[in-house]
Amino acid sequence: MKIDVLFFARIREQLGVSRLTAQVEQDITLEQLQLCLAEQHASHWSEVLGGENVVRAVNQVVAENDQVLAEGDEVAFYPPVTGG
Amino acid sequence: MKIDVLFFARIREQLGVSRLTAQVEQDITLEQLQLCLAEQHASHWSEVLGGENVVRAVNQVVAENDQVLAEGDEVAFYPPVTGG
Amino acid sequence: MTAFQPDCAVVITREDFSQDALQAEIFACGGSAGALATFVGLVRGAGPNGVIEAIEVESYPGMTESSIAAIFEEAAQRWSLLAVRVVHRVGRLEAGEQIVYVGVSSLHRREAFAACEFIMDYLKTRAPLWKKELGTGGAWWVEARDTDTEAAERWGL
Amino acid sequence: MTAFQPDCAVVITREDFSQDALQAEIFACGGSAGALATFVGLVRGAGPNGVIEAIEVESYPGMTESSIAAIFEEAAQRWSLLAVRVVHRVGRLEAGEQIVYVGVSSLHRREAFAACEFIMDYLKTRAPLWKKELGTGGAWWVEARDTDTEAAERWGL
Repeated sequence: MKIDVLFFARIREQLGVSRLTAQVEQDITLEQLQLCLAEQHASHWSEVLGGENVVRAVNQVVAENDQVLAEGDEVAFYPPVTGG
Repeated sequence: MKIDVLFFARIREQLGVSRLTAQVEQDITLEQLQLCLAEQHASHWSEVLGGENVVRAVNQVVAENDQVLAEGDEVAFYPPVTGG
Repeated sequence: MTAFQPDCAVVITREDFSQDALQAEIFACGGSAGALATFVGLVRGAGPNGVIEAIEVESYPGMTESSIAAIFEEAAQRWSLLAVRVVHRVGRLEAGEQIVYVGVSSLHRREAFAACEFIMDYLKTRAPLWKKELGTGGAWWVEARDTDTEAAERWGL
Repeated sequence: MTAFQPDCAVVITREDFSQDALQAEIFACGGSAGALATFVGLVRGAGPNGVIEAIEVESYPGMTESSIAAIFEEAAQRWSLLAVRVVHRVGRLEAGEQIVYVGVSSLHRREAFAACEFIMDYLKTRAPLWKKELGTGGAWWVEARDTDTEAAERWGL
């Protein structure tokens, strides 16, 4: 299945990409998606995406590691926010 | 000695006067001034000026009963404030 | 407590005011303000006594200004502030009109919010200002509210 | 908790804003507002890393708006509010420029102050928005501040 993946701010800059489409197996979890992305790309992806304070959102709602993904889901990785 | 006396808001309306000059003895206290004013005027002055929540200010600073007055002092009587 | 004295001013006036103009004045005071908290109070069209057409606001010329200036000093002791502006209107004000403006700038928002609310609580309970409501059923002086007194007591006012 | 739903809106934009215009919009929402609490955040000209010439603000189009709309619902559960407006600018903003506006109207001031501060604490810690400071010494992403996290935790955010 296909998952839309978005990166923001520092993470976007560190990975050098703002958006990609990941081709993954059915019913993987958010944590498994993160491992897939790290495997498919350069070694620093693992460190950047697995960083302590990285926030993950699925379909624009903050999500946890064990959330199961579905075809067409939009997943975002972003650093702690600093708005206002 | 002469004391300037001011009344505001509900108290001004109840007494029907906004300002007067009181001729009183030297070194009287704020409480004594209040008794003098009540004696010199209609009977409801005692009730109005002695009301529970009446604020008194001497020279534009909130004052207590035992404050001693001096020639030319400005004394104000006013109800609880409702600004803002 | 604080070395820096904020730029403070109070105006008691019959005239209306503009937040944009007051904001420009506050930010012209210099410093490196990151935060501005403001409050505007309006004449409500209804109250416990029914429909309110307008209010009349009375002040104690001289003491109103000096007591508010004193509370600026107190606020500047408690928080690190850059600029403070208070405008309080007097005279007849129709329902929906602006009554009061409090604007406080500071480096960070917590100080600005706290000082703005502190000054409003002072204006409600200690500054010599009185409101009379003019309604369809007559005219009456507004009674001091217990919730305002409690709000002021939080600060030890 | 509250039967009345306040009129709420959030705008994420490159454009500047005016307090007077936003205030007019808030008071046009009806109800009998007596109180308006507002906050404006500005680009500071200096920070822990030295002189700041400008900032760049990044958002997550869609989620930024929807997450702020969700916090409006939360605020309306906690306090009785009449109208709420949030404007957050994105893109490059020079030192001294406005970044964010939060305006909350209500019958009485306590609700307006509390909800305004609550929404600001949310924007600082949970809404997907990021600031990059562009200084004479380079460019750096702003780090989340512990004091902001603590402020948000007061509300259970």
